[in-house]
Amino acid sequence: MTKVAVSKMFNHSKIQISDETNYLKVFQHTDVGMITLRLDLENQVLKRKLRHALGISMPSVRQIEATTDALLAWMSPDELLYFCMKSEVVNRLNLVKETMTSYHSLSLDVSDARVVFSLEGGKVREVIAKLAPIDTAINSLELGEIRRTRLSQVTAAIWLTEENRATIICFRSVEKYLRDLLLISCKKGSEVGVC
Amino acid sequence: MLIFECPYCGVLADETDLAAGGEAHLKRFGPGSSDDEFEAYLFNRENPKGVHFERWRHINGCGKWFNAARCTVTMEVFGTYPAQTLEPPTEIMNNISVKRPGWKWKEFS
Amino acid sequence: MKKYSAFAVAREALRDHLGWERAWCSPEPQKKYNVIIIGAGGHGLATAYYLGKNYGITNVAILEKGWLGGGNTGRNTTIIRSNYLQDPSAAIYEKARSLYENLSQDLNYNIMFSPRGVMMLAQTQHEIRGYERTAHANALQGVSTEFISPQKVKKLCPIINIDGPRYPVLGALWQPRGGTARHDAVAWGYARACSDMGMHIIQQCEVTGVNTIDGKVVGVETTKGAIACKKIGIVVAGHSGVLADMAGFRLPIESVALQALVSEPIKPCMDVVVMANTVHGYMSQSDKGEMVIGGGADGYNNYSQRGSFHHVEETVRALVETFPIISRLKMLRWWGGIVDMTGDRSPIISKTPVKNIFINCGWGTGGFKAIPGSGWAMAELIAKGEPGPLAEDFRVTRFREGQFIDESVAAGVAH
Amino acid sequence: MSRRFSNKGRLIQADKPIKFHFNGVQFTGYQGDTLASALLANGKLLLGRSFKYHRPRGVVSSGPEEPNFLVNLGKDNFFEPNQRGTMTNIFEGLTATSQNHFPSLEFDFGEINSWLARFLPAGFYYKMFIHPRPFWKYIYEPLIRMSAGLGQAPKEKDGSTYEHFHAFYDVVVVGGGIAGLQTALVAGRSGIKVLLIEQHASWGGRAQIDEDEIDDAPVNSWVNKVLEELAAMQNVSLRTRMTGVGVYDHGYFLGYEQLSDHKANKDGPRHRLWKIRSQLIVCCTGAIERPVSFAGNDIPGVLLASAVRDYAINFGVSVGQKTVVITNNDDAYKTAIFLKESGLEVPVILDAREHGGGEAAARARAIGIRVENGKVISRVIGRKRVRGVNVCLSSGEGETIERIGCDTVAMSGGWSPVVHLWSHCGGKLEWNDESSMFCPDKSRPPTNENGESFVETVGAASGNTQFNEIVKEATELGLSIGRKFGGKQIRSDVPKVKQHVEKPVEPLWFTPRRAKRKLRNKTFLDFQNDVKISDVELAAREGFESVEHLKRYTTLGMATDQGKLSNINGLAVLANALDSPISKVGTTTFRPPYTPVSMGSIAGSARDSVFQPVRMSPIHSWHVEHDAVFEPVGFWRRPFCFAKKGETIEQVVNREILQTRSSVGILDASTLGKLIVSGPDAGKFLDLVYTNVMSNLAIGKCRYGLMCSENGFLIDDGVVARIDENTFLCHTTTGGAERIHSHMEEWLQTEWWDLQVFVQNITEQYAQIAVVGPNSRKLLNKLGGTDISKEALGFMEWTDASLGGFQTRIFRISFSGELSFEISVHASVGLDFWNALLDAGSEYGVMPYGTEALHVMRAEKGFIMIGDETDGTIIPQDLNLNWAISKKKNDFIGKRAHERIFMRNPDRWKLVGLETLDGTVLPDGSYAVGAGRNRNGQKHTIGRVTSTYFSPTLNRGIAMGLVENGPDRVGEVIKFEKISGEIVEATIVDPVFYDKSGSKQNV
Ligand SMILES: Cc1cc2nc3c(=O)[nH]c(=O)nc-3n(C[C@H](O)[C@H](O)[C@H](O)COP(=O)(O)OP(=O)(O)OC[C@H]3O[C@@H](n4cnc5c(N)ncnc54)[C@H](O)[C@@H]3O)c2cc1C
Ligand SMILES: NC(=O)c1ccc[n+]([C@@H]2O[C@H](COP(=O)([O-])OP(=O)(O)OC[C@H]3O[C@@H](n4cnc5c(N)ncnc54)[C@H](O)[C@@H]3O)[C@@H](O)[C@H]2O)c1
Ligand SMILES: Cc1cc2nc3c(=O)[nH]c(=O)nc-3n(C[C@H](O)[C@H](O)[C@H](O)COP(=O)(O)O)c2cc1C
Ligand SMILES: [Zn+2]
Repeated sequence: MTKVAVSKMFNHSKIQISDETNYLKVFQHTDVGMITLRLDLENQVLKRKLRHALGISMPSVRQIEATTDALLAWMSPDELLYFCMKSEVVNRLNLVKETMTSYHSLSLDVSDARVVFSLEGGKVREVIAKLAPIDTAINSLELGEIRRTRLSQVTAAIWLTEENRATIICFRSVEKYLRDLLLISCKKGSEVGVC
Repeated sequence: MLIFECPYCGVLADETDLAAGGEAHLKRFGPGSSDDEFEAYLFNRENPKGVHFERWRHINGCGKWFNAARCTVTMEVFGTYPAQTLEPPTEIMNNISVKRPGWKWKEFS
Repeated sequence: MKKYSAFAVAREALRDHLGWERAWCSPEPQKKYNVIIIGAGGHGLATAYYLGKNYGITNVAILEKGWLGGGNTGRNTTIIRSNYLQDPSAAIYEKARSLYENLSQDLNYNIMFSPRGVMMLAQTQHEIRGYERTAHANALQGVSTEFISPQKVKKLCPIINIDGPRYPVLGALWQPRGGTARHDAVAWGYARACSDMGMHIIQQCEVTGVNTIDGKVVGVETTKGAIACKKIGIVVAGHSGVLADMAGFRLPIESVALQALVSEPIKPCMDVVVMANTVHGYMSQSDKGEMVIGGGADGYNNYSQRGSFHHVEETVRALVETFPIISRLKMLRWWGGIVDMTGDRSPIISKTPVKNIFINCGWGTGGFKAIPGSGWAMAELIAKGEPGPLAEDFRVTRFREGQFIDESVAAGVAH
Repeated sequence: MSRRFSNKGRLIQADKPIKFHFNGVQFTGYQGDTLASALLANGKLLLGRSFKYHRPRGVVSSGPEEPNFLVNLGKDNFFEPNQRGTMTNIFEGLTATSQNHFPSLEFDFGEINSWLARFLPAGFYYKMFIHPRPFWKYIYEPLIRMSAGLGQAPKEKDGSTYEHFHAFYDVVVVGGGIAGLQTALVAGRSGIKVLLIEQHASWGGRAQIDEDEIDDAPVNSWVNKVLEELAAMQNVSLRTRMTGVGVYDHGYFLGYEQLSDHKANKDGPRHRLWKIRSQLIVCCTGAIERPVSFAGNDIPGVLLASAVRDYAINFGVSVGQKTVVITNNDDAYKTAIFLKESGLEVPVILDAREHGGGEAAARARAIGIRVENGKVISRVIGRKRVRGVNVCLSSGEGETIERIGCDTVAMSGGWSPVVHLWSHCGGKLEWNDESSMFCPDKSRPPTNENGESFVETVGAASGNTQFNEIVKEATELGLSIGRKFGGKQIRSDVPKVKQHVEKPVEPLWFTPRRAKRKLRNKTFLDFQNDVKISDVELAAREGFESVEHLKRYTTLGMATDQGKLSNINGLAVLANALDSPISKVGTTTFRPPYTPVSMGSIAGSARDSVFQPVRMSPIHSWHVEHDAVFEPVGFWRRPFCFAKKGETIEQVVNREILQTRSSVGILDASTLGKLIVSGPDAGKFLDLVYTNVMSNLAIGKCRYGLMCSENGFLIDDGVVARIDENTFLCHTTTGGAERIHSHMEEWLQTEWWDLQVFVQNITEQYAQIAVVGPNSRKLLNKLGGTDISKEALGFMEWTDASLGGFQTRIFRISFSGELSFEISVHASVGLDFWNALLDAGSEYGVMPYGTEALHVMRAEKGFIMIGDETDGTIIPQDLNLNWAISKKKNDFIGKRAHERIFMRNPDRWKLVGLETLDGTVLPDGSYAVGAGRNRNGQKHTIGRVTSTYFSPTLNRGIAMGLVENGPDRVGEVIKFEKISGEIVEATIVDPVFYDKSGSKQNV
């Protein structure tokens, strides 16, 4: 298995929303900056330029790349999602725009359009499996792999950069729904015990 | 409960991560076309009992449209491929020929 | 034909019920018939029945590939209502409903039409407006409906949670003489009456080809051999596309699976039919006690009579929210049917490009309620060769003309 | 009388007594007991009433196939009807009541039906209750319905919770008998991912009861050893109390896990529904014993032979003291032998086979049991309890040769493999004459997405009843599975077992073979639904020859056990009546679920706060605190209005409108869709998507646009702003954001994929607030930071600006006809900005308004609303929006559709304004009537109301509507008909009621 870089950025500004009735720790993250990048991911020249500008490797299909203060996720054949501290968004966005300016591309600040949760504990894969129709086993949802799917009734993206810790993003308007859902799904007494 | 491989993400996507989009390889008839052509294009959809080519969108995933070749009786999937093409890949057509000799769908066979 | 009555049952009881005749005959096909109806579902059988009853045409064969009534007629949730929005729909569904009122007597077969009332819940402002519009339209169409208050909803159906936090019930469109009927009995009753008129119902006889000469039909090929005829009525629901293909024309039809389920039987707790369209579910209680539940259709073409699980999940989820007491009931059985969906979700009763072939299809998710009316109109079309007033608007050319009959506009789904 | 053996039974924990209530009486059982075993141990045999005839019934089986012993279980929020007593483990405090009787189980008025049975044959209701017609509704149907149902309907909301779980396996092995354990063990050793499930609380299946040894040890210890090895495997999961309930296309499998039904403590989820994808499903589901059809076979005390044995061995319960065994196979001898060896009486074994049984028969005789070959029961004596049997010749008509006293009958008519899961997804069956079973036809298996077989069967489920063959089949399959799914090469030996030599089963469809009609009238096939042999014969006589017709006519197999006991016997009787082979008659369709599944588990955790997502705007919390009355719009909640104490809704709406029109109001418009369309071809693309031209829109400007479907109908509208050369911002309706985004993606990806365009939905990134009213500019100027004068920011222009320190984008667009600014800010500061506006506007009395005020104000201006003026059947031309349909463009989505004859029809109903003569509000949804009736006798209509409101601004009712040739008939009075038939007259007017010149918005 390839070694996956772990970003420190999700260690800041996290608020625990679970309590002792939950068997996982559930956090909500604030201050996460997010930039959507739309571009032709077949374009190696542009990708190289972006890598230089942002100082982060370009993820291959379904991968997520990390540096200490940023993440870059593959979202679709023509979309990446860049995570950084929220205070950095304006700078980075300008940088990206500048880099991509002569190409057919689009970059937008979407920091407020999404919310970020994370789960910590021994059974994160199990709890995700309660909600998402995907195989969360390690050989299927590998470390450093991002999976876009649904959590019960809303779309979301999920990844683990280290075992026992999953990060989840969903749209802002359904923040409360997903928060309630995550907390219900890891209520003590509902452990499944397999995966 | 169907499952398809998204040709963009490479994952097996559960039906609940997808949206069905009906007949693939539609040829659009716009202004200037005859009533016959327009009616056939918009309403008279292929509805075969057997091999069918259809569109799906990986709606909760990468958001991309892809095509699938599927049997409407057994649900067997002969292959999936990106929607940006005018005809199914030969490989998939050959696969169907092996499994459903004599098949025919619109101008393909 | 021996008449059915309580007296007859009592008489037979004294001789161990040995005297009952066959409900319908199972003859071998003749070489030739005046009219062949393909498909012995409710619509096909009713067409044959009214051909005989209204037009005296009895040299008729009804060909069925499986067992009669085994298509969607035998697997639907039996809701009967006529509170449709558009005039042509209201006309044919109300014709059907009013024929249902006397169908048991007409057929001398108890089809258990149960006009217990159908309500369609309004759970958003938009739905209120849609149903108020329908109620107004119905008044002009001679269909008796009203828009009722949440309190009346609760009174008519005490097990509904009318003030659920998410979708409180804001009212309902109520058709007091809508209801249900015993679906199998409808097929059997018509079959018995057709057989009694001398028509031939030929089961296990699949039509495999349609023979035409000069654009005119002359007969069919079947698994029991070729049969000649002067006219054909194709009434095969989910298989309409397959038959049209044999006859050499195309239809604006796609076949998809629609699912239904029943709970284990419980003592009566619900005396009306409830449809909750915002949350996509509907439910009634059968005379045997099961809760009969229907839900959404798959989005993909399918001929397998099995659907995908998530529709059932969505339906049951919605109904548990609407009727909290059903959470601890158990699902007993769950099945699917292949429904024929047209471009505007309304049916087709029409001439076709082939002379003397007539088509009746596209009833999709909601044609059980239409069986008598559809048979009536289809019989007229076949007998006269031209559509009568009930069928006229349902011609297949409406798609090319752009004159749709769209019922989804009143916030409704068609069941 | 039944009683408990001193050694208690293998599943009983004798040191853990448990108290429970049945029909109000307290009983004691032990940990490990089922409700059935505990009541049997307490001497209770009459446990239920049948559905149709209310006949007294006792338990017949020991498993999920039980048709008779169903109870109402629990109380209040935990009440559940139709719970199988054979599958319910008792716990402290359990309460249950029997079902379907009045006034009591012992004395039930409904039993009158039983005496009238001859008048109530199969399908009697189709032939009766026809005349007189009104009687059906008022007398007959109520009578029929009164007798409907078994258990009571719950009264309360469910107190339990449920959840789902998605899981993926190489192999799911269903059934934890010998076949399942061995298959899972061998497959598991190869390292592939295996799930093994068992519906019962304990492992091992029948072999522990029926067999002697395996690998030279008692079966029990072998089972434990295997379980230990399985439990140690990381790649194998084991679950008990989990039933495989359904197999679906593409390897989808539903598992139903019951977590707390057996516990007094109801914490945690009650059920967990597993949604599994598996490459292979191996059904090791065993077989179910068939009853024997003889008169009186439904009397309490007649049980399946295997059940009698189960109760004795598993629970230490003897059903009776004196048991007659009737069988057509060797297996049932085990029951007799065990009972006899336990010191109970077995007066006789009646073996229907002329030549009797094999080794087992010899053993029985050796311990002194009388065995009679070629003899059967002609009828059972007794009513609420077996008192004896009449014995007759198997081949005869039923003349009694002998009466034998007994209190129990153990019957075995052979076994039926549990092939349900094999069949759910299309696996076919074949009739095996030798074993008299429908077995899986392995040449026609269900197939998955690759067209490959994905269900297997092993053991009794394959129709294999020989122990040695079962272990061999399981081992071989386990090995081949391991290979198939890329497991390690392993060696696993076939366990050594001893196989007794058995004589083959001989079919015994009813006894005696030429039973007289009188006997057949008393012989039950479907116990719950009271279907008798005579009913099946009647159906055949009446032409219900298809087994599916038979089922529906007689209700055979439609009860809660779904014919697990009755189906094969029933169709054999049908085959006999039709004189055709069983193989030709076939079975009815097997459908999920295998055993009933709670609705709660299907809904899963989706209830209360997570029933459905609620989408909230960034300002939602403020709305909640300020008494907003919410309205659902899709999953969004939008404030309908902001109520103050003591106001009616009408008063609130009027206040909000008057304030806005006279001074300033603000609206949370965040839910409106915002799509960025960007790229070199963006203008070209939008020209195809909108009916009007967008490509020539100047940067900094806004334009109202319409979108049609390819079928020509109006699907959405909104204002488009040009951001830069390559970028447009398209506003959609609230419901339109996702829908129109998808619409654009669909066209881009599947039709015009050569266009260089990206579409991004940024709706949620922003809070958008409309500041509306003559004082809106003043209010904004108070915030300061940007010149928003008419000169600097004209009508239909936008700008990026700083306002009161907020980074904003201001659009000068108006949906109310007033001077209006729609301002977007990042969602995270949306609430702050909202508050800033409220602060700054306090001197103008600023107040928020909701969607209703918005609707009224736009109607006053004659602006259309998607969903009100449109309903999916409306083209822009109907709404006089021709000005927004480009004549220049060669193509746009919907253009070709507009050319069709009906769309060009000049008589289409068109948009107009409507004013009642008396100033009242036109009834919503009402139609205008013309003269006469249409060809179907319906009143002729010439128009309808699309929006209708009381306008506080004009102090009268105003409406918009679609009217035949409407625009040409301005000034004409037309008639609208209320539901009551009352007529309301209205004048056709221009739809713009307020500020026709537009002078108010353009300042
Ligand atoms: C789950 C479900 C729920 C529904 N709920 C309702 C409801 O509540 N209310 C309502 O009004 N409607 C409902 N419907 C719709 C209703 O069931 C159908 O519209 C109606 O039964 C159609 O009747 P039919 O006679 O046209 O078709 P069918 O009953 O399907 O009959 C068509 C017959 O044609 C036969 N056939 C096909 N091909 C051939 C061939 N080549 N040769 C010979 N025979 C052939 C078939 O075997 C079949 O028997 C529901 C449908 C389903 C599936
Ligand atoms: N001699 C005979 O006539 C005869 C007949 C039948 C069985 N048998 C004996 O029975 C044994 C058969 O072994 P086997 O392992 O094949 O069957 P089994 O009956 O021992 O085991 C099947 C297991 O599957 C479980 N099961 C069934 N359906 C299920 C579902 N849907 N979900 C979860 N669990 C389910 C059952 O509870 C049972 O424990 C052998 O000992 C055999 O000799 C003998
Ligand atoms: C209104 C209605 C009520 C039903 N009630 C029952 C029932 O009580 N028990 C049962 O087993 N099946 C019931 N069914 C389902 C049928 O058994 C059967 O599944 C359905 O007709 C589809 O046929 P198929 O499963 O053979 O394909 C009912 C079906 C309908 C349409
Ligand atoms: Zn994808």
